Amino acid sequence: MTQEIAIIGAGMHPWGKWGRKFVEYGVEAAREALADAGINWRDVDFVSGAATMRCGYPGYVAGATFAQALGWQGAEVNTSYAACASGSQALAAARAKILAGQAEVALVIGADTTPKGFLAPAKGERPDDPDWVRFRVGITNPTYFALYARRRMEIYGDTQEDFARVKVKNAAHGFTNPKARYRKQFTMEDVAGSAMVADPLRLMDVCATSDGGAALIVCSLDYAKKIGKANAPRVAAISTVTPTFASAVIEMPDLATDSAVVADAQSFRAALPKKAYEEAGIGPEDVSVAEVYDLSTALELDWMEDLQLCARGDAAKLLRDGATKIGGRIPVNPSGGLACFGEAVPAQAIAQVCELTWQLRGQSGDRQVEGAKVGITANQGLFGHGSSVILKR
Amino acid sequence: MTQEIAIIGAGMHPWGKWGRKFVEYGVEAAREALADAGINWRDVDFVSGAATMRCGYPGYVAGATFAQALGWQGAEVNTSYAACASGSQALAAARAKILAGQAEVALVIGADTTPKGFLAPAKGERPDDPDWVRFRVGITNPTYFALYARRRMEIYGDTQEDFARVKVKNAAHGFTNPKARYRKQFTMEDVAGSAMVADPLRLMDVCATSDGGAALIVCSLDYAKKIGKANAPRVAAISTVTPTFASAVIEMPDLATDSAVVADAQSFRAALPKKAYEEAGIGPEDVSVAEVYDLSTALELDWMEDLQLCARGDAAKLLRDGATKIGGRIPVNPSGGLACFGEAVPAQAIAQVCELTWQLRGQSGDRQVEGAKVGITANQGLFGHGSSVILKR
Amino acid sequence: MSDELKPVLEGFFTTGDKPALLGSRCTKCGTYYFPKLEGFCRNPDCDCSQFESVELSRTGTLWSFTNACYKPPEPYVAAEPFEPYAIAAVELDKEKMVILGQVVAGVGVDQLKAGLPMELVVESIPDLVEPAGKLVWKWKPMTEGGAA
Amino acid sequence: MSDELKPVLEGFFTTGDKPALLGSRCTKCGTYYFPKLEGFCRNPDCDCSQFESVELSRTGTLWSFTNACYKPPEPYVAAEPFEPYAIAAVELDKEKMVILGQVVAGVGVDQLKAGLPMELVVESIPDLVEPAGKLVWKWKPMTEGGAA
Ligand SMILES: [Zn+2]
Ligand SMILES: [Zn+2]
Repeated sequence: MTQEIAIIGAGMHPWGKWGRKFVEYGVEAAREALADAGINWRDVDFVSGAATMRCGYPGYVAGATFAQALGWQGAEVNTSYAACASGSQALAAARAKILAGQAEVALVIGADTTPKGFLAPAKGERPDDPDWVRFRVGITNPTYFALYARRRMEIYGDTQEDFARVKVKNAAHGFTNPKARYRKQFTMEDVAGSAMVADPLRLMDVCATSDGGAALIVCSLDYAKKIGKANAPRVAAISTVTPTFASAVIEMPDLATDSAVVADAQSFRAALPKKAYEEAGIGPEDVSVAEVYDLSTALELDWMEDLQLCARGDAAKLLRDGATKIGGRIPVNPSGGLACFGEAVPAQAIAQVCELTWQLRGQSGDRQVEGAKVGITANQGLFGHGSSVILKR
Repeated sequence: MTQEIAIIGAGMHPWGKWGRKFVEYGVEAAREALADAGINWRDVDFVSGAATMRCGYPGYVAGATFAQALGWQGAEVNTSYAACASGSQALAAARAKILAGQAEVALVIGADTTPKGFLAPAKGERPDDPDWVRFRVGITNPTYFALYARRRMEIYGDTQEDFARVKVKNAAHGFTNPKARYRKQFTMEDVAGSAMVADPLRLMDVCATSDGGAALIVCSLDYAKKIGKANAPRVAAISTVTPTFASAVIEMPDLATDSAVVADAQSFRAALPKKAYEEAGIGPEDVSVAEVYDLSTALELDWMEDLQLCARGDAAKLLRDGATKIGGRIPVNPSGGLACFGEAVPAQAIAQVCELTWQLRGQSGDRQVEGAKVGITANQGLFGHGSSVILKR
Repeated sequence: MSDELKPVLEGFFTTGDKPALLGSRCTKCGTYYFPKLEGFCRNPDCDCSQFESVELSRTGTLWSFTNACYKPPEPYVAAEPFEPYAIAAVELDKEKMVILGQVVAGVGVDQLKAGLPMELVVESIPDLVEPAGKLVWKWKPMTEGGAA
Repeated sequence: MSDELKPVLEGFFTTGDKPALLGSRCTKCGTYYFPKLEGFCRNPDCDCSQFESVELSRTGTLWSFTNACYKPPEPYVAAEPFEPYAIAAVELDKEKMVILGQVVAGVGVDQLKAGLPMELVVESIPDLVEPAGKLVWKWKPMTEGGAA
C-alpha cells in the first residue's frame, strides 16, 4: 500500500504581532489553501487541527473551532497537540485517515496568537510541577539552547561568529518572503551588537514568538489525479517517534537527563529524521532543501547533523562554505526559518511544509531552490515530541 | 480495504475520587490492558492518548506523558482532544494508523483527575468568551440538560418518574461492576427525594465527575490472528462527524442555536450514529447492547432515539417495558453508565468501549448481556464534538 | 425606572420601552447570529465576512424551560439569600433560532409551557460593583401571569 | 553560616558539610531519577514501582554551561539589582546522567570549560518570604577559582 498523499493546497496568514484572534489567522490560511487547491470547503471531509494552549477552549479544540468558523458541514474532525510538533501530528493524522481510505481530502490547520508580555508560570508554590521547579531555581528557556550551543563550541570548536552566520544567512533568505515577520538583512555586526541573553547566545540568536496561521489541503493520490493535480508534491514520510530510554539530552523543563546505567544513552533528535528516511526509502544525499527548527541559531547546526546532511561537527564548516545558502549544495531554511518568522507554535510545522510545497512546485520566487525535488523538515517540541516530514515530487 | 481492527486488550482503573495523579490511573489501566492482551509494552508501536485540560502540561500531552511513564521506547505518539469525545478520537487515530499500515499495535489511553470543589471559570470581565458570558447571565451546565429533558416532557409526555427509572435501572446494572464508583441500588424514592437542581432534573438525574483511567490495546486483524486472537471483538465503525449547519439544538456554552433561515435545521446527535451504521454496514436492528452518555437520565432517552433503537418519542415506553434492562430486548448501559461512574472526561468514551469489549467476549459476569454480538456507543462533547463506535464479533 | 442602570454585557441588547437583543446578520446570505459574530459567516456555503448589526425579534415561542435551584458559580452574582429563577429557551420565528435567557422574576416553571408566546424585557440582576445591579435581557410570558 | 536557612525545595537535596541531591533509585533495575520519581519506573523493560531514596554523587564533570543575563520570571526571586549567574550541566559518572544547577556566585562563564570537575554545594538565593533567602544546590568548580 502506498504511504504517499498529495499536497494540493498551501496557505499562510503572514506572521507578525497582529493582535487578532487565532481563528481569523487560521481561516484566512485555510481559504488561501482551498483557493490554491481549487476546491470547495464542502469537498473537505476531514479537518485536522493543531491545538494552541494559549487561547482557551477554542484553542484546545482547534479542529472544531476552524470547522465551525468555516461553516459546519459534517466533516470529521481531529485536534492534535504535541507542543512544537503539533502541526506535524495534525498532518500525520490526516495522512493516516486518507491512507486508511476514510477520507479523500483533508484540511490541516494551525494558528496562534501569542500573549502580550512575558509568558509567566501560574502562581503559588508548586513543587510537583517540573516547569515551576526549574524556574524557581533559575533555569529559564534560553538556558537549554545555550547549553547545546556551548557544547558545540567546546566539542567542535564552533564560534559565536558561526552562530551569527546562521542568522545572517536566514535573514537574507527571508528578506523577500511575504509571509515572514522580520524582513531585514541583518549583518554580523547587528548580531554581535545585540544583547547577550544566555551566553553564548545573543538576542538575535534566539527566536521570538509570533502570531500566524498555516494550512494545507492534502488528499489521496487518486483524488489529486482526478482533479488534474497528479504532479502535486507528495508527503513521502512523517516521523513522530518518541524518545527511547535512556534519553541523553537534557530537555526543557527537566533538571536532569535519564540515567543511562541500565540502558544505553540515546539521541532523540537524530532518531526523528532517521525514521523519516526509512519510511520514504531515501537518504540524506537525496535531499534538495531542508526546513529546520532554528529556535536558536546554533540549533540549526545541530539539526544539519541530525539530518545527516554532514558528519557530526561539520555543520559550521558547511555553513561557512555557503553550502546551506540558497544556491549552495543543500540550502537550509530558504523561508528564512524561525529567525525571520518567530515561532507560532501550532502553525510552525505546517508552515515548514507550506514552504517545501512551494519550493517543490518552483513557486518560491527570489528564494527558489533551483530544481528542488526532495525536501525535509525537522522540529522538536517539549515532552518527547518532535517530527520530521519528507516531501517529494 | 477492511475498515476493521481488533481489540485485544482492555483495562480500567476503578472510577472514584482517589486524589492521585491522572498518570497513575492511566498507567494502571494500560498495564491491565497489556496483560489482558498478553503482549509486552515494547510491542506497542503507537500510543494514542486522550488529553485532559485539567492537569497542566502533562494532561495536554497525555499520549507522551503515558509513553514516558510506561518507559520511552520510541513508539509514535498522538494526543487528541475533543472534549467528551476525546477517547473516541484517540481510538479513531489509532484505527487510521493501523489501517494505513503504519502501526500494528496501538495503546489507546485516557485518564483524569477531577479538581476538588467547583470548577470555576477564570476571573475577570471576559465578554469575548462565550463560557464567561453564559455564566454571567445565569446559564449553568445543568440548564442545557434540563431544557432537553423538559422538552421531552412537553412534546412526548415523558415524566420525571421516567427519568428516575433510568437512574434506578442503571444503578441496578452497575451495582456489581467493580470499576464503577457508585454501587448502590437506588430506588424511585431515593431519586424523588434528592434535591431539585434544574427542573425537572434532580441531583440523582445528573452525573458527577470522577477520577478514572481506561485503556485499550488495538491491532490489525493480521496481528490478532498471529497471536491467536482472531476472534477478538472488532471495531467496525467510528463516527466523529461534526455538526452540519444549521445546528438546531442549543449546546453548552452557547446562548443561541444557529439560525436556520438559509439552511435547514439539523440534528447533530442523530447524525453521529447514522454515520457509524453506514460505515459498519449494519442497522439499529442488529445492535445487541448500547453504552450511551447519560450525562442526565433524560439524555439516555434522547440517545435511544438518536441511535434509532426506537421511534422518536418512544424511548420512555421501551424503558417502562424493561426493554433496556439487562435481559430486555436492547440493554442500554449495562456498565451502569455515567450514573454509576461519574464522568472522567478523557477516559469515559474509552471505558464505554472497554465495557462493550467485555460484553462481546461474554466476560461481564452478573451484568452480561447474553449473546451480545454487536455493541454501539454514543456520546457528545462540547464544541461540535461527539462520537459513536460500533463493535462486533 | 431602571433606565439608569448599565447593561451586564455591552452591545448585547438595547434597553428602553421595546428592548431587543443585538445580533449580526450576514450581508450576503442573511443568516443571523447571537451574540454578534466577527470574522467569517458560519454558513459553509457563504464566504462573506461582512455583517450588519440588527435588532432581533422581540417576541417568540417558548421551546423549553427550566430553572436554577442552586446559586451559580462566578461570574454570576447572586442575591443573598439566593432566589431560584426560571430559564427559557425561546424560538424566534423570523430568525429561526432559539435563544436562552432568564425568565422575569416572579414567574416560575409551573407557570410555563412549551408554545407560550414570550416577549423580551430587561430587568436588573445583582452586580459586584454596581449596588443597584445591572440590566440583563429576560423572557416574559405574553399572557398575563403565564399559562398555568 | 547558612545552616539555619530553609531549602528552596523540600526533599530535593541535603545540606550540611557534604550536601547531596536526593534522587530515587529503582529497587529492581537500579535506574536513578532526579528529582525523586513516584509511580512507575521509566525504564521500558522494568515494571517496578518501588524506589529507594538515595543521595546522588556529589561530584561530576562539566558537560556544558551558560548564564542568565536577564532576570528570570517568577517564581524565580531575583536580587535587586539583578546579578547574572552562571548555570552548569554536570555529568555524574556513577548515575550516568546530567544535572542542571546554578554555578556558585563569583564564578562566571569565562572561568568554565567542558570537562572541569565540579562539586555540589549549597548557597542561598533570594526568597519572597524569608529575608535571608533560601538554600539551593549549586555547582562549584573543584579547581580553585575555575580553570581559566
Ligand atoms: Zn453568510
Ligand atoms: Zn526499574
